[in-house]
Amino acid sequence: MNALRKHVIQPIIDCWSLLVGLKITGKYFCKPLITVHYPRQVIDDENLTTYGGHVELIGKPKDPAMPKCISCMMCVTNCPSGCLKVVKQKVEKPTPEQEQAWKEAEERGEKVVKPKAPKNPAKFVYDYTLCSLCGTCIDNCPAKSLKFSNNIYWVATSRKEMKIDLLARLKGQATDLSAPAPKTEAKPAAAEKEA
Amino acid sequence: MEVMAKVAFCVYTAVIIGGSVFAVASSSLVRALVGLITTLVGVAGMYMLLASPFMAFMQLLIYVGAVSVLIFFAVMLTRAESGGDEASGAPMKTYVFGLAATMAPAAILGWLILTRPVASIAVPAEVSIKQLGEGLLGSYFLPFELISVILMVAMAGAVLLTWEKRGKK
Amino acid sequence: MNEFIQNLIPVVIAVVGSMVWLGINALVLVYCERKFAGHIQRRPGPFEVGPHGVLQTLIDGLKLMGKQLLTPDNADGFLYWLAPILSMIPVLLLFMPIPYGPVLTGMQVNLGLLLILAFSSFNGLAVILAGWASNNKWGVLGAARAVAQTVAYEIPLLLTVLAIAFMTGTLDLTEITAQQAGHIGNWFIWKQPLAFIIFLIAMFGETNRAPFDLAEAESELTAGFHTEYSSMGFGLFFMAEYGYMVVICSVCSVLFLGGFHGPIPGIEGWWWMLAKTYALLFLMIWARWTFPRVRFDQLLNINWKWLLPLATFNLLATALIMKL
Amino acid sequence: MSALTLYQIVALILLCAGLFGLTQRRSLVGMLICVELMLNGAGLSMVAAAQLTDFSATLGQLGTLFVMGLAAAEATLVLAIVVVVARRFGSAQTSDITTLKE
Repeated sequence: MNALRKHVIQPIIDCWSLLVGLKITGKYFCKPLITVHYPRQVIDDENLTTYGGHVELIGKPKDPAMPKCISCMMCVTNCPSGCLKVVKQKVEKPTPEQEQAWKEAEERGEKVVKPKAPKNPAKFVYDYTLCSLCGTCIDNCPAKSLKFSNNIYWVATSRKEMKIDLLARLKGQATDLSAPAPKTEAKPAAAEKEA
Repeated sequence: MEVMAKVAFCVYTAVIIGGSVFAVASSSLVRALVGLITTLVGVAGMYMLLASPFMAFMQLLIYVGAVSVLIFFAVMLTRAESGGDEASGAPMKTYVFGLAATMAPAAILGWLILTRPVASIAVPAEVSIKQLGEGLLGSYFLPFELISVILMVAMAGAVLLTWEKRGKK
Repeated sequence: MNEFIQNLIPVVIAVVGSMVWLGINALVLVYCERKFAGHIQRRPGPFEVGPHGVLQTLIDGLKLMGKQLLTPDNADGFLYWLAPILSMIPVLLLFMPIPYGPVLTGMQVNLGLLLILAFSSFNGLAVILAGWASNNKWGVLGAARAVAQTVAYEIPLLLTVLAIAFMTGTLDLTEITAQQAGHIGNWFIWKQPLAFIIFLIAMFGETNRAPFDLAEAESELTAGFHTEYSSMGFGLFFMAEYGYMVVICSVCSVLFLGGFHGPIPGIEGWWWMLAKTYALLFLMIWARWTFPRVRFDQLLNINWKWLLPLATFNLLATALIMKL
Repeated sequence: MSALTLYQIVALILLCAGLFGLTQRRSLVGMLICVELMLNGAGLSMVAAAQLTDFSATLGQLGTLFVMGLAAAEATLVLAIVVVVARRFGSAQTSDITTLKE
């Protein structure tokens, strides 16, 4: 009985699964297309958010031109391909008058508050030619200052352009935000006219 | 029609002779096999010319579809080199003896064919498949069954010869 | 002589016609296949050349012709170039005995079915030669697979055809079509459902189509037997593959689906034949884009353990019923 | 020269080619190919003789069909033997298949 089930009934059930497979592909055949035909159509913004492009910085909510980054170097240490380069800001050299004032204060026995270096990075350079888009930097960022960009139309024509200064980019984005010009909308419209 | 038949006969003869020369003389076994297939196609054409298309199609079906593929299998299984297994020429002795062994029956049979022609008809007889089938199941029933038995035995023998227990090296 | 020429004219017309028919079919089918595959995966498929990409295959063909004919080093040049020709030429002959319409028959051959079976065995041979001659390990592996596969799948195909021949008492495709005249109930698919299914499965094996395309299996053997072929060498194999598909689907629709007879009496014509053939072709394409490729031992197991016994059983049952 | 004679001569050529090849070939598969040539000669001769004389044409065709069946059986067996020989001796050359004399 078991042999019968294994060698006769099971294959027949398996044959049925072939028909199920055909049904599934047939159903998909009838459904509308989901790929977008680029020059004539573009992806709507909602779907763009899921696109993972190169890494970019996130600005502070109050000051979009200033990254949340605290220059902790976690991203640099964790990056497997070594494509990130962060330079911390240095403490400003105190002027002689200030030094004088601190000394006097110390002599008086007061506590001196020396100015610390600002936390945000002086330089944040990202080499896209090396990046494998693994997202480790994003996961490890304690300040949640990194994310994948979602501009699918980004192109570069030389290796030099692939080395992106993320700080400058963030600044540019901030100014774009203040003066909104929907670039992505204009481009396809022009393409449509051409086609 | 007569002329066309003669032309066709000449073409088929050329195909057969070319193919058999290729099959006998080429150093690579796969090429020899292609020569054999050419010959088979030529013989099938001859069958067509003899008004027996059934034989022609069976020739193609059995020889091209099965036998030559089997021979190819044998070539592959024996790991024949594509450069040719028979690249080095045979010694002179073999060549002479072979020629002698070929010429003797050729001379006798040729002499017989040329000097004792059988009374023949010009137009080949037509045999329908129905007649063939009746022949197979009527007067020639025994050989028909024997052929099936032989095929069966050959198949069993082939399986038995190459049988190896699983897991045994 | 005059009479001979008069006899020759229809044959020449049929040969030229089948060449044209083969070319058109290859173009249309490649386009359909790519579109079909695209839509199953919910993408548009070829779209750029011509409206909805209809000219894509034409352009691809031109591109193929413009490419260089390469012969690999140490390949057997003669066999290497013989193989694609050998796979192409029989296809033209195969279209001859198929009745596409009441008048649209290339040549009414008494043994039409046998002719098709005999000449389609050249395809397997061409595949084997191609794989062997290209002096490439993928090619040889593809050839070795093709050897076992073509020998195996021809047997159930022959046995199912034989069952139909038992019922009709003829091997003439025109006669077989005539016996299915009238309404849809006379089609042999109702009398021979098992044979139809076996034929359908063996069809994939015979034409080397996915899920049984083990001879070219691109994920394991790059392209199997035609790895080394460039330009029209590859093009001929491609055309021949689609040619054999069309032939075998036509034969299937003649044997089981009533040929050029419509489902209701009175309407018959080449369009029915065309519709049935293309329905079967679409089934083949559909199956290709649905099922994963089987493993080689599975392929042979399906044939020797299922198709062959079932076909034999079907043949015996047919003989028994015909006698009773 | 009658048509039958011509066919017989072609069949004789096939036979001779096969025979000569059989003596020259030094691999088993090559010999098998030559045997097939000879069998084809025999088949052609039989069909021609049956079709072009007053004798029973059916018998000739059936005989050739039997020869074809035998050829298929023979090819299967030879294939099996060649495989066994190749496995045991490591080659399918006739010169290698010797166990009695060195």
